[in-house]
Amino acid sequence: MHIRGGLRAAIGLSTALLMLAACGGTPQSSSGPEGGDIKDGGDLRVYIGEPRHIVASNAGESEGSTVARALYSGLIDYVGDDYKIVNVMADSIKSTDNKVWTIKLKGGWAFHNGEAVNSDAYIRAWNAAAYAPNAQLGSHFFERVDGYADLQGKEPKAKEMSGLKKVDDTTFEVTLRQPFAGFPVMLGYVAFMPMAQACAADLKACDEAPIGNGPFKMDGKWEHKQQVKLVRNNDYKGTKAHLDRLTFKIYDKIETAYNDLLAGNIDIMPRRMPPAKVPEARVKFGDRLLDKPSPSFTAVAIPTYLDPFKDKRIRQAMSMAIDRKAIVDAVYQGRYTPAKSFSPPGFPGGRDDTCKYCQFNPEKAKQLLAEAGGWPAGKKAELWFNAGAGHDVWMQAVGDQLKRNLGIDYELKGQLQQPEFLATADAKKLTGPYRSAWAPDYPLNENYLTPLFGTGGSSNRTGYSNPEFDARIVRGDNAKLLDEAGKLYGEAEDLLAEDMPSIPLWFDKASVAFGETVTGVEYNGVQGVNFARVGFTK
Amino acid sequence: MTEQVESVISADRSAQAGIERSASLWADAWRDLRRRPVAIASAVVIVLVSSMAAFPWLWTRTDPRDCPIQLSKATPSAAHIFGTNELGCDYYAMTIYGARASIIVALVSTSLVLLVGALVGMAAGFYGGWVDSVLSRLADIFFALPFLLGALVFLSMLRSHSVWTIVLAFAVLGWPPLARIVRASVLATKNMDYVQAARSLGASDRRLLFRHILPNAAAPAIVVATILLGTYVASEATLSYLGIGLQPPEISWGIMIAQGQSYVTSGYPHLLLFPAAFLSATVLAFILLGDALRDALDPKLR
Amino acid sequence: MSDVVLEVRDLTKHFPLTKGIVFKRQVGAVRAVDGVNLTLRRGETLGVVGESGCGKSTLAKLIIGLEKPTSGEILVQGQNLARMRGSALRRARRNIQLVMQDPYTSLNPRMTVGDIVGEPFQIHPEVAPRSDRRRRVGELLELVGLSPDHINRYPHQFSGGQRQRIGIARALALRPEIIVCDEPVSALDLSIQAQVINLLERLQEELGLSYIFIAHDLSVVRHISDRVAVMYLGKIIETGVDTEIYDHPTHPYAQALLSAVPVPDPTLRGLRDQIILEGDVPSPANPPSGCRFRTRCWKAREVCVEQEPALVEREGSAHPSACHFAEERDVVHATD
Amino acid sequence: MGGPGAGGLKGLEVTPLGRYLARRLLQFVPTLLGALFILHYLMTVGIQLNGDPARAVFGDRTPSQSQLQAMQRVFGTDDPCFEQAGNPCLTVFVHRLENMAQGDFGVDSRERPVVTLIAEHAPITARLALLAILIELLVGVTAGVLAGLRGGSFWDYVVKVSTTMLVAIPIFVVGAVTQLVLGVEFGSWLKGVGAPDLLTGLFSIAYRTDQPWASLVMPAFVLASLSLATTARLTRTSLMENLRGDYVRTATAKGLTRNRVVGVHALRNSLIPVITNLGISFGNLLAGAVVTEGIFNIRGIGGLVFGAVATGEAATVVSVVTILVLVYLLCNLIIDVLYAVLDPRIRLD
Repeated sequence: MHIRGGLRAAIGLSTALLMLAACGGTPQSSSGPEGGDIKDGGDLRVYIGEPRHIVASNAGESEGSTVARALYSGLIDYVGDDYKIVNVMADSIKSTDNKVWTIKLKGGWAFHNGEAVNSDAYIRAWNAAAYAPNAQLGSHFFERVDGYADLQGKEPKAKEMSGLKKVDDTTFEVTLRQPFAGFPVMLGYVAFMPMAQACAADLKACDEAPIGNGPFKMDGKWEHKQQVKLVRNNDYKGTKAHLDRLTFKIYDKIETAYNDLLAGNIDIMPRRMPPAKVPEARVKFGDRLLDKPSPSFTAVAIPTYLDPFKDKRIRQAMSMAIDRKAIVDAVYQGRYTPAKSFSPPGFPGGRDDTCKYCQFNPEKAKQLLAEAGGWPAGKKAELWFNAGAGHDVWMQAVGDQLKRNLGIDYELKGQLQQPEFLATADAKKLTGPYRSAWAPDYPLNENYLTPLFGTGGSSNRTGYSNPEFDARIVRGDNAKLLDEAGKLYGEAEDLLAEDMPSIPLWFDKASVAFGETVTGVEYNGVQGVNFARVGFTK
Repeated sequence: MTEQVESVISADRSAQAGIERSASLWADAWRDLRRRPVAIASAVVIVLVSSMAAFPWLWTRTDPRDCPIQLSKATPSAAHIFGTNELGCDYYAMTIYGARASIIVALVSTSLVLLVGALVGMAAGFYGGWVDSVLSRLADIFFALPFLLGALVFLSMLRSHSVWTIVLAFAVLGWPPLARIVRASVLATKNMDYVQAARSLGASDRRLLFRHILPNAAAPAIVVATILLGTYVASEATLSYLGIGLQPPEISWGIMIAQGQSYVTSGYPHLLLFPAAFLSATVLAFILLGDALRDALDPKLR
Repeated sequence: MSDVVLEVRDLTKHFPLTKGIVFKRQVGAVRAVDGVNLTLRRGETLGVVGESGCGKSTLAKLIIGLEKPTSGEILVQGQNLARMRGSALRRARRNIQLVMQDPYTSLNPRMTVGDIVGEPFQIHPEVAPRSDRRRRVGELLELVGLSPDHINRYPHQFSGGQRQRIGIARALALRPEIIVCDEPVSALDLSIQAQVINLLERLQEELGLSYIFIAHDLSVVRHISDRVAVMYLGKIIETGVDTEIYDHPTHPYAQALLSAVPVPDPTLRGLRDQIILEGDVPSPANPPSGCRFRTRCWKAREVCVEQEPALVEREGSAHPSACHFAEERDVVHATD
Repeated sequence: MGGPGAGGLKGLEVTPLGRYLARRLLQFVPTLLGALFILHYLMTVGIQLNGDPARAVFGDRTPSQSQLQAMQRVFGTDDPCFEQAGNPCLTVFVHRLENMAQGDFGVDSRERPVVTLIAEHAPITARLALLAILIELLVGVTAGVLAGLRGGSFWDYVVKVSTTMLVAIPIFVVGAVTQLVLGVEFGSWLKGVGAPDLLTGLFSIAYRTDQPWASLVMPAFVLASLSLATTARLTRTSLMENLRGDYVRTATAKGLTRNRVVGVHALRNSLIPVITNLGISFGNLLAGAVVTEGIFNIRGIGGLVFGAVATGEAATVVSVVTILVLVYLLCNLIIDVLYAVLDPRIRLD
């Protein structure tokens, strides 16, 4: 439907072939589904918050990557609600052992300044991103690449990762430390975008006016806290944009932006809406408000190393005592999707019913609690979250549920500011269940599993460690096919569903609202709105 | 016997005299205030709100933290006369319990500001010299820090934000204007002949300060303090709105307004209207009372 | 000498002059009182006259202990007030009290008359037992001619003259021997002035008080004083009993000063020669060398520049006069 | 220099005004140093108690040691003293002072120089504050005159209650309601009927770069609403006092019309305290704009500091707030000097 001509990616290892090559040029076909209605030209004014950075290697958060994705084109794109992988700059991405990957580029692409986008442009970009002194947010994406460690520390041993090797102008080789089936899936992330020489020479200047290779290019510099102005890149090799101009209007408060959308001063809010305004907006915008599933995930993680929580039945009981739908209805106007799994449904490898203890069943919950010997008398469950970010409301709702349905009295511990909260969590010093949120780096269920629950996982703060889980992850890493990998990772997820080191609560929903004359808006949770396909009606 | 009786009587009379004495200007002011309907209405509002703060159970038997989530955002009805909030908590009970934070913040901060301001102002004005220089420069620093920004920086330093940390922030930032007023009054008063007269009698510094200087310097400070009470109630709400004030599960009008305002156009105006009405009435009452007090204490305007 | 209640010896008060923006350094001093000697006997009134700015008020403040002298002694019954501190000073103060100039500002508007007059007892609780104070206040009010019923009234409910009486009652509370009156009537209407002066005289007789009466109004001073001292630029330049000074002034400044007194007897008007002084009063921060008056004196010679004249009896003067060329000159023909 | 004090005491090489200015400017030094230190200390303790802001950049993802270190260098929190609660980090402070003395105010977490940030943000806030002051003068004084001409009248009451109401409602509610009613509803309607740009600018929801003045008018009204009451009240009181003054009676007796008496004589004198108060509030307006700037999306100083506090950018907070303190001190100095120049009865000391 959305992607005519786009290829379903079956990234096979044994075949060592991305069959995308066969369909080279397809992405160029510029007519979208409503292609006939879209007029060429116009200036689309888009709401964003002030990005931290917009140069791709550093555009790690939602606002920055929204801009970066309009400025850059990477090796692949994730298309549609099921995140199908489509080659953009890549001609092929192959490996025989999941460890050494050979990437072939399409020739003839250029940066906005005219530099050719070749193997060097990618190797340069990835080394610059990984190099610790550059402090780029995209750095950790390269952890799996051989030699990454040499680029770390205050005075790194090397400036280039040994795992990157240029074969020729359009071919380079990536060697990973360990086999990882999901590597090609990562490549669509902004951190993997190419970098022009002129940009590498002065990363800071480049952040003010990135030299990209995408469908839009900078018009002047980033006007901080006001706007980022882009114009169509007429020399673009991929699908050319309909719009003449793309202006990101920067707002401090999303409420103001919403008011400006109502008044017609901006054309689209591409990701978020003020939560309280959504019911109202549904009426006002009708089908111009897209409610799209987002893979952002909220859970109450449990310190499994602490006493009453060591017993998994307690964890299971708590999970069953929470009426997720009631909370979502009350706090999020029914928008979010109550979670029944640990990785988002619709994600490669994700399913929507893995978590049997995620059902609201107070009777069963009480029974499980009783089996576990009950809740220690007089003890209050301390619920932790970072201060000043609005988490208090839903946390209180969760606490109320525990109190009503299990008789566990609770205390909200929301006084730590985010840095201290995260540091305390990192140090495993939180004294009770805590807010845990996760947004994916790449569309694969593995991204929700290894970092959070793997033994020694980079963000594993629950203390959960299960050798069987780790083993199943490794099995996935070595899978022959990506689909197969997703399934194997799913088997690891099944262990979580029994052990419940974390209580999944809900998956976010993105709200995309746009004005009456705007058309061609497509959204997915990883890529956001693809502005190259957006335009105004004729 | 007779002598004893007489001395008892005279002691009694002097006690009466004492009451009359302290009433002097205040008695006049009180007589004046009683004739002002606005002042009376303000005082009534303040008494009512204070009783909510001190004895919320007099006003409601509902626990504001007992929140059936199925009742989320109910509009006002017989069962919940102010409706419920998003978690289904009874909004009337919350509004009543919310008075406490506002009143404590206002009263305690103002008392502290008054105390610190008066002490610093008196010391600076009375002793002059380097004491004055040091205290005045110190006051300059805090005076020059814009109030809201100062509170922002100060509160961001603290690990947690409770009623007491907000009180502390307000007190730390709020005293300089008071100190200035008191200092100016003390400077104007300390060279008055009657102070010199008392000094020549051998009166101690303490006596001079508290018996002669302070009573004559207190009126402007007290008027300003009354207005501060109102300002602090409103500031607490603004801090909550900015996300650096009180935090739930604490209940305060500020939090309720800050959370409720986003629902105004979504069909739940009651979430803003009730706490805002209570807060505004309280602020208004404090300011109008301070205004009336100023008029009553200022003989020029009589 | 046993009847001397107060003796002032070489009393000086210098106010430092400073310069500099950050670090103040002393660049000089205003010599407000510069070597004053006085004696006051029991039951006597010593008038101190002089132009404004001559140091009269500073002298009063020094005597009463409101200012610390730079040097010199203030001996009250042989004790040096200038050296005393703390409770000893407080006790010594009981003996020497002040009546101020402006009855409108010298009474705390927030205190009742009873509290104002009774305050000395609170500061010196040993003087009167608590139970007795109210009665004593009543007596004091009666003594100055006010009704004891007014004890609960506030100052603003009284007239100027009545207020000054309250001030006097306050000064009398501790039964002092000495009262320093600093321009006590200059703020009052003429008719009231007489009442207050008469009250002061009556009290002096009844209570055996000694007054130091500071005023710029020479006729008032003459009326009440037994002896008079004339001040100029921080120094006493002539002193003696009132008739000596008023009728036979020997210092040119005293002569000039007295020549300006309005003459009450119309027949005598025009008979006197009024001396008009030329020039301004020199700055007390930088007084002239030798005789301080020489810059404005018509008799000034070389010696006046070089040598400061002492305050002694001289050939031309039967009483102490600080002029090298002291001699009588009849400036005021009026007799009392 | 010159001024009113010129030709004062002989023998002093500096005029009294010059001396006065020198003394006041020198007094700035301890005040500014004190403010610098207090701000530095607050930020330091904040980091020590609340955690390293560099950590927050990575969100829920736990950064590696070297990633964190790299970010700490950007934030300037790489000194070990930030891990010891209570340590005032004096070396960091001294270093900061040294840099400041050389005009280097540090960088924010994007490594943009704070000086640039200030240059970007200050003009807008200055415009906003200026407009707010104009509005305060225009509306506040008018209201005050209306009230003061007949104390106790209906208008007096209306002015008092309406201005006090504005204070009693939290500013964020005033701002949001204004934006909704005037910006969204009325502004959209204006646009619908094709009103000229200037008019839509006046009622725009957010700050517009193409209407740098007009689009600040509405926010300035909101900002001014807080102090309208004070201005109106001051004008009223001081006008009432002046109307009772002898010179007004004389002027009336001379047969001048009431308008002239009020307009020329009484009002002019009544405005002195009002203007003084405006001067004092200018500094506060500059920064009190946190809320207003947020609501109307104005890229100003208030928002800059708020954002910097939220992300823990010590260099930005310390520098910008200290500059605000300096602006406040200067405003007061100017007011004091003007005061003395305008009113010969007042002496500078």
